Parts: sequence; C-alpha cells; structure tokens
Amino acid sequence: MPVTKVLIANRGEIACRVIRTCREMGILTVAVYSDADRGALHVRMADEAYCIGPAPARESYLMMYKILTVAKVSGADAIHPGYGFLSENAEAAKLFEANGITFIGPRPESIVRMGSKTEARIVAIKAGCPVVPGIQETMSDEDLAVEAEKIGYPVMVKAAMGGGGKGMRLVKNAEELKSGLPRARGEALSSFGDDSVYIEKAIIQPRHIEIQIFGDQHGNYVYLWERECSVQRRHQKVIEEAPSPHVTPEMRAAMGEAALKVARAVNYVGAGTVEFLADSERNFYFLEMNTRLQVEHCVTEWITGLDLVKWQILVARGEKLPLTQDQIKLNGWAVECRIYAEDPDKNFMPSPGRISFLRTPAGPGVRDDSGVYEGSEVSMFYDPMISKLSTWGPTRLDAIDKMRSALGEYRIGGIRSNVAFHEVLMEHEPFRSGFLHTGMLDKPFWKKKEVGPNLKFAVAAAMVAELDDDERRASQPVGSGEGKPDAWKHWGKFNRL
Amino acid sequence: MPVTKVLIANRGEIACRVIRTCREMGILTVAVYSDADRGALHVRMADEAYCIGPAPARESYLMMYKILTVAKVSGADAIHPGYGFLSENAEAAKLFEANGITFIGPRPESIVRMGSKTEARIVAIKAGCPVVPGIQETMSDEDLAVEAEKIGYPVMVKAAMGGGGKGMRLVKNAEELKSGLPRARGEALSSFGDDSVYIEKAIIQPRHIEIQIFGDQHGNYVYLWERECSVQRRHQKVIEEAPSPHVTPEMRAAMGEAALKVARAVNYVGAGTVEFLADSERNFYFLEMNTRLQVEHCVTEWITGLDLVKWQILVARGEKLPLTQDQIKLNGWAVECRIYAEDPDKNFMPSPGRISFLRTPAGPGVRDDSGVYEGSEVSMFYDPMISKLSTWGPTRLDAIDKMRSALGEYRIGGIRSNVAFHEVLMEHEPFRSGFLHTGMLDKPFWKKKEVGPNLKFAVAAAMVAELDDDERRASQPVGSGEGKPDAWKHWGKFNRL
Amino acid sequence: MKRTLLIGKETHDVELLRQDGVARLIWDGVEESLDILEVEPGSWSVIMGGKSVDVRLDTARNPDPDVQAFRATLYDAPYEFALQDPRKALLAAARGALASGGTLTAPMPGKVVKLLVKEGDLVTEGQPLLIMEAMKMQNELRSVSEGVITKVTTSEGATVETGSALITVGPKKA
Amino acid sequence: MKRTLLIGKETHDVELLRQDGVARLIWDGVEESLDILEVEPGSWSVIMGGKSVDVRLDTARNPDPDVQAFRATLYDAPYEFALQDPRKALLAAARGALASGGTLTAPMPGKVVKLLVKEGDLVTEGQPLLIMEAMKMQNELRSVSEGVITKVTTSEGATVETGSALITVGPKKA
Repeated sequence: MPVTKVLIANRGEIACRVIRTCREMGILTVAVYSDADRGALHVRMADEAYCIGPAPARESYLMMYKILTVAKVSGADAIHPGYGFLSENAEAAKLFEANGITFIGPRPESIVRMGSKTEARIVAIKAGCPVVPGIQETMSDEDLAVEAEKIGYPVMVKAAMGGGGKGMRLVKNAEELKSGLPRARGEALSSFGDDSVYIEKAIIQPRHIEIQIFGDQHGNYVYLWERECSVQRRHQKVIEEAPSPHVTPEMRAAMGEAALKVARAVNYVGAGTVEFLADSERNFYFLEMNTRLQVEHCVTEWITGLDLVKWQILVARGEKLPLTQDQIKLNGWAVECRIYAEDPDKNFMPSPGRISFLRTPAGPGVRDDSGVYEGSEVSMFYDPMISKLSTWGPTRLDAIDKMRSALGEYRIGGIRSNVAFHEVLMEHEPFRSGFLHTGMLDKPFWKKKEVGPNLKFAVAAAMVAELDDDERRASQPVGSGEGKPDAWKHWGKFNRL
Repeated sequence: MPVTKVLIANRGEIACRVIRTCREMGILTVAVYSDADRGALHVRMADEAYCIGPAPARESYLMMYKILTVAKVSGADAIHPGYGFLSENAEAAKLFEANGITFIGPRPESIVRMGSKTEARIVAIKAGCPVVPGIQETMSDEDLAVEAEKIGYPVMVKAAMGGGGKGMRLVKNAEELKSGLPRARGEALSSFGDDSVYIEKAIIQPRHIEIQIFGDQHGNYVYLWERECSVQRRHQKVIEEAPSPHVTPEMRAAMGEAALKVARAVNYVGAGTVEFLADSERNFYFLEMNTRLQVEHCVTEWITGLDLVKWQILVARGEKLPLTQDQIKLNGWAVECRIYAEDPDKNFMPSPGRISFLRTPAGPGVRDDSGVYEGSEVSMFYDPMISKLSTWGPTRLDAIDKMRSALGEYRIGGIRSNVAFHEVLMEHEPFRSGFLHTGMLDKPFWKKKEVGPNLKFAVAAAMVAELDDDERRASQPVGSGEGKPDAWKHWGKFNRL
Repeated sequence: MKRTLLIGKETHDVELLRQDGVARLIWDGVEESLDILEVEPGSWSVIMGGKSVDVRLDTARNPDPDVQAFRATLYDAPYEFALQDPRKALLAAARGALASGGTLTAPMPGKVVKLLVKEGDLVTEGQPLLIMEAMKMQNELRSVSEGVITKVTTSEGATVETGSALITVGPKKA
Repeated sequence: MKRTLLIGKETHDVELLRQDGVARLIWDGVEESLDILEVEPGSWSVIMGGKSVDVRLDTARNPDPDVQAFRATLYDAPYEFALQDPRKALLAAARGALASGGTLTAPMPGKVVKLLVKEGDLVTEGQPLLIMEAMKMQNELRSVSEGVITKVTTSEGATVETGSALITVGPKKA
C-alpha cells in the first residue's frame, strides 16, 4: 500500500510531530481542524488543511465520516490518528480501510481485543504473560481464603462491582482476611448493591513500566526497551523516562519477551505499548496494552535513535521492520516533562488563553515538541498541553540536570504553566534517587517555594516597567509607537572596566 | 584545580553554549561584554556580567588584562575562551595561569608550537604523521625534476614567497615541469621579487577531513572520530558533517592514530582538532592543528553522545578522560549548517541589523545553537553568525532530509540570511551524493531559484497586508492599538464540511 | 518612585532613582546602583553588583485596584509580588479610619474638588461622599457604612491638610 | 483592490475582493476563494483550494516609490516580488509621456487642485508643475525636463478627464 499523502486526524503537538516526519520522507500532509483551530500550528505546518466543524471534538475531530470525506477530497491515501481521538477506535480504522485508505495503526481486531480490559487479561494469561495474580470470579469466604494463600499475602479485596479505587481493602494476612471479608462484603453491598468481592495480589508502591513494541505485516516483532512512567498525579503521567532506573538487563529482556507474547497473540501490527505494574522485587504484571503511539514515545526515540512515526509509516506501507532485536540500541537516558497550561498554585486548574510570549529552551540534548506558538490560543476545548520537553544525557542525572536547566530557559507569558512544578520535581530527592512509585505525588510535595535570592532583580524590573508606563502615558498619546520598541530602553551606566 | 565559576571570554552562540553546560554541572558563569553587546543573549544567560569596553574586539574581547581583572573581581577560578578571540593566544593562557586562573584549553607551549605552520609541519613529520609530500627548500630546476619524480606527478609548483593561491601552477608530468619551471620562476619574480619556487604533491579535488582529539593531564588520549568540512566557500566552512562519507573504518583508525601522534608530540591537553587533506584514494596529509574547541564540535557531539565542553572542564579540573577509545560510540550521522546574516543574492554580503522576527526549527533530531533572539542586533563589529543549526539521523540522507525540513521552518525577519542558500545545498546532487571537495562551491551553483509554486499564496498575503494597512490608516490615528493584535485578523469563510 | 513591596506576609520599602544616567535602587534603606535594559517587550536584563538576571515580567490580576501585582519568571524560579504606591496605601487606610470613627479625614494634602452629599443626606455603604484631588489624581472617597451625614466640615475648592476632618457620618435613625 | 504583480520580468494582474465574509483572489482573470488569517504579526496562514501555506512577509526596499516590494518566506523557498497600484503606474506613465511629447496630460480623471507655474516660467527637471487630486490622493505632477512653460491649458479647480492636456513645456531658449 503506497503512502504518499497522509491525513493527520489530530491536532496539537502530535499532529505537528507527524507532519515533520512526513516532510522528511517526502510525503504530503493534510491537516483537519475545528473552528477553534483555524490558527493552530498544525494547520500552518501542513500542506493542506480542511475545516471539519465546531470546536467540540465530538463535532469535529471525532467525526470519522467527515475525516473520511476530507481524505477522499484531498486524495490522501493514509490516515495517521495520533493519540487520543480516533486512535483506538476500531470502527474508524475499519471505515478507513474499507474505503481504501490505509489506517496507520494496528488491525481493527487488535484494537478491539486489547480495548476490553477483561479480554486483554485473558489474552495475556493465555499468551503466558504474567498478570496480577488473583481470582476474577466471586466465591465464598472459605474459598477466598484458600486462594489468598495460593496468591500470597498481602492481597487486595475488591468489590466486584466497584471501580476507581472504591471498595478496595488491603489485607496483610489470613487473620485480617477473616475479619475483613464480612466488612468488605457489607461495604460492597451498601455501596454497590452487591456483596460479591474478589481478591488480587496487592502490589505495594507499584511502578508503572511499559514496553514499546513494534510489529510488521510479516510477523516480525521487536521491543524498543522500556519507559518508566511512575511519576503520576491523579493517575495522569507527569514525567516519563527511558530506560527505567529499576530495570536490570535481565528484567528488560523478560519484560520485552512478555510484551511480545501479547503482541503476537493478537497479530499486532505497528507501534504499541504493553503496560506493566512492577513491584520492588522486580516482579512485573500485565496491566493493559495501548494500541497506538504514546505521548511519551520521544524518550524511546532519544535512547534508540529511531523515528517511531517513520517506522509506523514503513510498516503501514507493508515494509518489514528495518531492524532486528539485536540491532536496537540503548543509548544513554532521556526524560520528558509534559508542559501544560495549568496552575500548580491553584490545584492544577487548567489555564486556557492566549500565549502572549513564548521562548522555548534549546541547545544540545534538548527537544521541544510543541503545538503552539507565540500569539496562539490554548483552547478550553482540548487537552491543555503546550509541549513535551525532553532531554537526553549519557546518564540519568545528566538528563535530569539538563532538564532542570532547560526548564529554567522556558518562558511562557499570558497563561499559567506547570514549568515551575517540574523545576521543583527535578530537584526533588525521591525523584532524583530513582525510587519511584505511582503514588509518590499523592502527598502534595508541591508548595510555593521560599522567596528566592533574586527578588530584588524582579522588583527592580517591575518598578522600571511601572515608571516607563507612567512616563509613556504622561508624554505621548496612548499607543503611539509601532508596537515593539525599536531602540532599547536602557537605564544605568555600563560599569565599564 | 577546582572549577566552580567560569568566566567565558567570548560572545555569541559559543558563550551561550558554554553557559548551558556550566549550568548543568552546577558551575557559576561570568559573561563579559562590549558596549555593543549589553543586550546580547550571553549577558542575559550568565549569572554575572561585566562590561569590558567599546565594541571593537581589540578594545574589549581581545583585552586579556581586562578579562583577567573581571576574573579577579568576580572570583572566577577558570576562563573558557570559546573559539576565536583569545582561544589560541598563548600569551593570554600564560597570563591567566600565572594569576592562578585555570585556562580551559591546552598548555601555552602546545598553542605556540601548533600556531606556527612550519613548526607544526616539522612536529607532524617527526611524530610520523603524514604531511603533503614535497620539498620546502628552493633548488635548481634539475634538482626539482629529480624530487618531482620521487614525489610522483602531478605536482604543484609554488612560489616560495607566494601565498593565498597566488604563484601556484599544476604540473602533470616531467615535460610540463621542464617547460613550466621557467615560466613559474618568471611569474614569481615579477609577482614577489624572488624567483625561488618549491614543489609539493598536487592533491586534486581535496577533501578537508579533521579528527577531534582529547587529551588529559595524565597522558591519556582519545580521538572522537572525524568531521568532514569540505563544503567551503572562499576557504570558509559552510557545512560540516560527521562522520565523513569518504572515510572507511580503516582510514578512520589510521587518521585517528596519526592525529594522536601529533597530539602526544606536543603533550596536548584538552580538546583539539587535527586537520587533514584527503585525496580520492584515501591518502591523507596533515594540514594543521587547531588548539581549541571548533565551531563544528556539535556534529561530533551528536554522533558520540558526549558533551565536549563538559569534557574540557573535567580535563581542566585535572580529571582523567571519562572514556577510553573503545568506549567511544559512533552513532548515526550529523550535519551542521552555519546560519549567517548575509545575503546570498548579493555575493554573501553581511547583513547586520535588528532581528525583527525569529522562529527557529524544533522537533526530533534538531539542535539550534544560537546567540541571538527576536529583537536583538546582529552587530557589524563581529562575525555575523546567527546560529548553528545541526540535525541528526540514522543515515547521512536522513540527516540531510531533516536539515532540509528544519531549514524550511526557520524564519528570520529584518535581516537577510543564508537559510535559502542552505536549502538549495541540501537538494544539490553533488552534496547529497557525498562526493565532496573543497572547491565544489567555486563554480557558483547558487542562483535565484525559479519562481516556486506557492507564489499566489505569498501575493495574496501581501495584498491583504496592504489593504489592512490602508484601512488602518483610514480609520484610526496612526499607531493606535497596543502593538500586537489581540484578535486574529481573519478573512474568508471556513470551507467547512 | 517609592513603592511598598508586598510579598507573602513581608513588606519592604523600595525606591527607584534615576539621575545623571545612573539608576539606583534603595531597598529598606540600602542603596545599590543598577543597570537595566528592556531586551524584549516585557523582558528585562538586570545587572546589579555584577550579578546578571533575566526577568520576564507579567502583570497579574489583583483584587485590590490600588496594588499592582506582578509575576516574574527568572531562571531559578517564578516570583510573585505586588507593589503598592504608599500614597495609595494612605488613602486606603483613610477609608478604614472612617469606618471606625465615623469622620472622614483627608488622607494627605490635597484639594476638595466636589462634594457629593450635604448634611442630612442618607448614605449607603460604598456611596461616594466627595472627590478629592491628590497626587495629580482625582480620588473618590466613599462611605464605608450606611448612615446619615451629620456634619460637612469642608467645602468645594478647599485646600486641606493631612488629617483635616471632612465629613462625619452618623447612625441612621430608625 | 487591484495590483500589478511584478516578479522578475513577468507581470500579472491580480485583484483581491472581499464580500459577504468571503475573500477572493482574481489572478490573470481566474478567480479563487481564499481563507487568510494573520496568525502572528507579519505571518499569514493562507488556505486556497485546500492547500495551506504559511507566509512570513517582510517589506523590502524598492528604488521606485510607486512600487511596494515584498520578501516572503515560505516553507519551500523565499519569494521576492513587488506590487504596483495600476493607477500609480498610469501616473508614472504620464510622466514618461511628458518627456516625449512636451505636454503633460491628465493620467486619469481628477481635479486640478493647484497650479504651481504660469506661462513663461522657466522650470528645471523634477520641478512640480501642478497638484492633481485623483484616487483620493494629491499627486504632484513634475516636469521631466528643463524648459519653459509655453502653455497652461487648465485651471485650478478644473475637473479633468484622462488625457486632457494640462501644461506644455517647451525647450528653453538659449
């Protein structure tokens, strides 16, 4: 299947990311945009652009028939879904393929099977990939006690009808189970109207570690090592890195092979990610599979030197994977911070609005994947991501120190961002030490910093700005001058030697 | 010797480059600046900044005593000279060291010995490093004929007093030599008042290939592979890349060992570059040694994953080289374009002035080392370099295609730049094929492009801009509004599906 | 220019002077010369005592209109603070004084431009009582409580000193 | 708005229309609708026929003041071109006509605002002869040669048609 013109059914940084690779490959790009995105960066960067409706995603970016129409009108022969939106929508994949347009993603069947958590767990078990030990059926207290012994304490008692952390109870030994079960059933009954419970092995301070895999249409598979995404806030990834400070070469190989078992079981094609929970003893358990390119693919690109979007396109064209497992490099360390328009001082409330000023970090080992520019709007209709800032260094601490430095260079005006939050994280000892777990940010470590040593400088600037403003108002009609000053406003003499 | 606060005796991109590494290492930085540079980026980025005099470099950046005074006043314990200015000034290095300040560069003796071309040639010969075969003494026609046979034709007859390409004559065989010598002597006499000539092996379409070396204070040496810098305009490097498309693993090892022989011969410490000429049969000949960090060190950083400035500081501290030769990686391919404020349509005349608009490329595999920002001035007092744009890819063509794409994203307003010139080069078949030589740009391949296919779009924008201007003038007092528009000026309906 | 710096619970007296091409900052009485340049619109390069700091300045919303709040982004961290014109602070304090004593006094030297009420008028909380010109600005002084005007002790055009009684507001009779 | 596009040795007639919220570009007679947005000051996002092009626009110096030169940076390449107001071109042509014929004629309909010379006056090359209002602008029409005014065939306030004779300049007698 030729891929000569790609429609990107997405917006923001990932649309821009895909456009860049297409350009380098000499492939034309087609952007789609909602009314809110007429001036968005992906529209400016693409070779073609078509409006697909009002701002709400349900009326635009999620409208698969509109997108199909644009593909037909523009003559696109492939669609890249990015992440989110239609990327894990099997119906959309089927629709596009049925209309002769290559979907740059896995086969619809793979999306369906991995889309169901219970089905995915069964696939993993059958494939021989470890899952969190437990029984998924409900049974009597006595049978549960027997199973708990088999699984090994501590175990988690979970309400069958529960979800989102509700109706969960940690149990450390047989006695606690005996006394706890009646109470757990009582709570389950009052909360969910059903007293069924099941048990699962409790993983204390789990790490979220995921394996990037790739498959082609010829049955070849490779894994591109792991990413650790344990630094989360309310189950949202905040910082990702590759490799993981927790993973040994043996664990890496074992996790990679386990991930490929799952991929093979569903004849997976393209880029996919198998997510695991890992405990402190380096046991790991299948969590789910994401059947798309991940937000955090950049860190894998840094350490492997590969372009994952290019690989997606090559595979979609029917080509074989360009490398075999033993040709995949693991070089240095990469860290990624998700820069959001949100206010860490106000409980991370989104801060949409116009970006009045923007200077992004640069230099060796720094990569900024952005979907915005100075003057553009962070819309309230979509994910408030500004960019993904990633850095690379020969060692983990090199990458972290580089990130701290790059964050310091970041300047965003007009809206609030979480840059300062990341700066504090880069100096946070538990993070630097590499002892990560998914609950590490639950206790809010973020508070306003002590006043730093450079307050005087900031205040001096503010006073000069106020005085200049006053003088401007006093001496000139409002708004004279052509916007930017064409001569520096300079105060003070050079202290020349 | 501790290095806790570094004075950077330079400006522009290299000063910013050094500041970034210092920050990552937790080392404080001191900037120096001339009157013309009060608002320069390196002054904004450094922790401290001191004015050292008027704009002309002779009265500021080259004033070693002023710089020493700043080092003393600020308590800097080391000085990084960057490239140019004082970087190869042995007197400055001696002065700083004599005053207890570490010079981040080689020993003054190494600078002196390599600073003299004739001395450097003798060092290389004694060390067993190949030089361009030839006799440097003058002799009779008959003796020259004998020597020419030994060297092998073709040979170059050069006037002893000549220079800069003048008084050179290519001779292909003994007969041509016999008839050519009298004429060469005649020309030499009339041009330089001396009829002495000497002969050297003629290298046809030579390549400029250089080896990056590093030495520490403990006698350890490594070479960090080669860079090819054959794409030159008037003997100035325009594009650099690493590795070289011409170099085989055997040639690489041979060149690396030859370079280290020279380095060892002068007890070289720190970062240095041994430059060679190479012919089409992969013979290579010592040209000279640069006893400093090179402009083009970025491409070596890309392929090795090392931070050369960090290594310079580690070595200056007295530490051993962090890696041995067999630990040095060679990963993929990197290309660098020097972005200058110059007008390719006007014979590359410098184009100083205020940068009214600046958007630099970003994304995977793109690095921009800049010393400017939107609103800053490109001064007529210094090198008109805007930035060094470098890209990396798994293969040479990947890196070139990425560079072409990155150059397309570059937007510079207010001054002219050579971005479009580089864009044409990236599509220039002789460059893409890798058959490079130092004269490849002598025949001007640069001419104005045919009008591209997007003229209509540019004209439409210009017409709307003119009309908007007219309307603004008609309806409002001049210059009302606060500079930037806070709402988009939008014409035309969305062609919504 | 004098300002009161408000940061967290701290306050500092700061003053900026410009004379003969030299700028000086006086911080709680300690003077330092500074070199400051607006390098980009809203971005300032500040050099003081050799230290160089790049300051990105944004104004922030502040509930009190007499106080200008700033958010500055520096390499090390963001800084949030506010600057208050000390003369404005005096005005604000005066409004508080009325609440307790019932008599509005002149917060600083100035001129009564306009009286907006007369004796016997019923006034509501927040109602403007008079306009006073001070610091080249016209300031509306408002009533902080409901009540009745019991005394007007000034007149339009009068020049008043700090502390001069202007208007007294008494309790409204039921 | 009509313009003559000058690029290299080519010229094109281009016209831009805005009506009912729709913008159209007429290029040598062929019409196309366009969607154009100033995304940053001086940067334009242009969508025409589905194609999307980001245009960075800078004005360039041009020796001829009647022509506005532009330099546009696009993803593919820079474009240099100039736009000339065809009415200004007519004016420019008129000045040329005077040089050959000796008689200044009205380059387009308009009104003579002011006569700056009278019969018998000696004039130098480039000296303004009269001011004519056309296209809502006052245009100074100048002499292209040294000479003497032999005839004035119009008057202040006169409305003139294209081609009306205005002033004749004859050779200066030695």
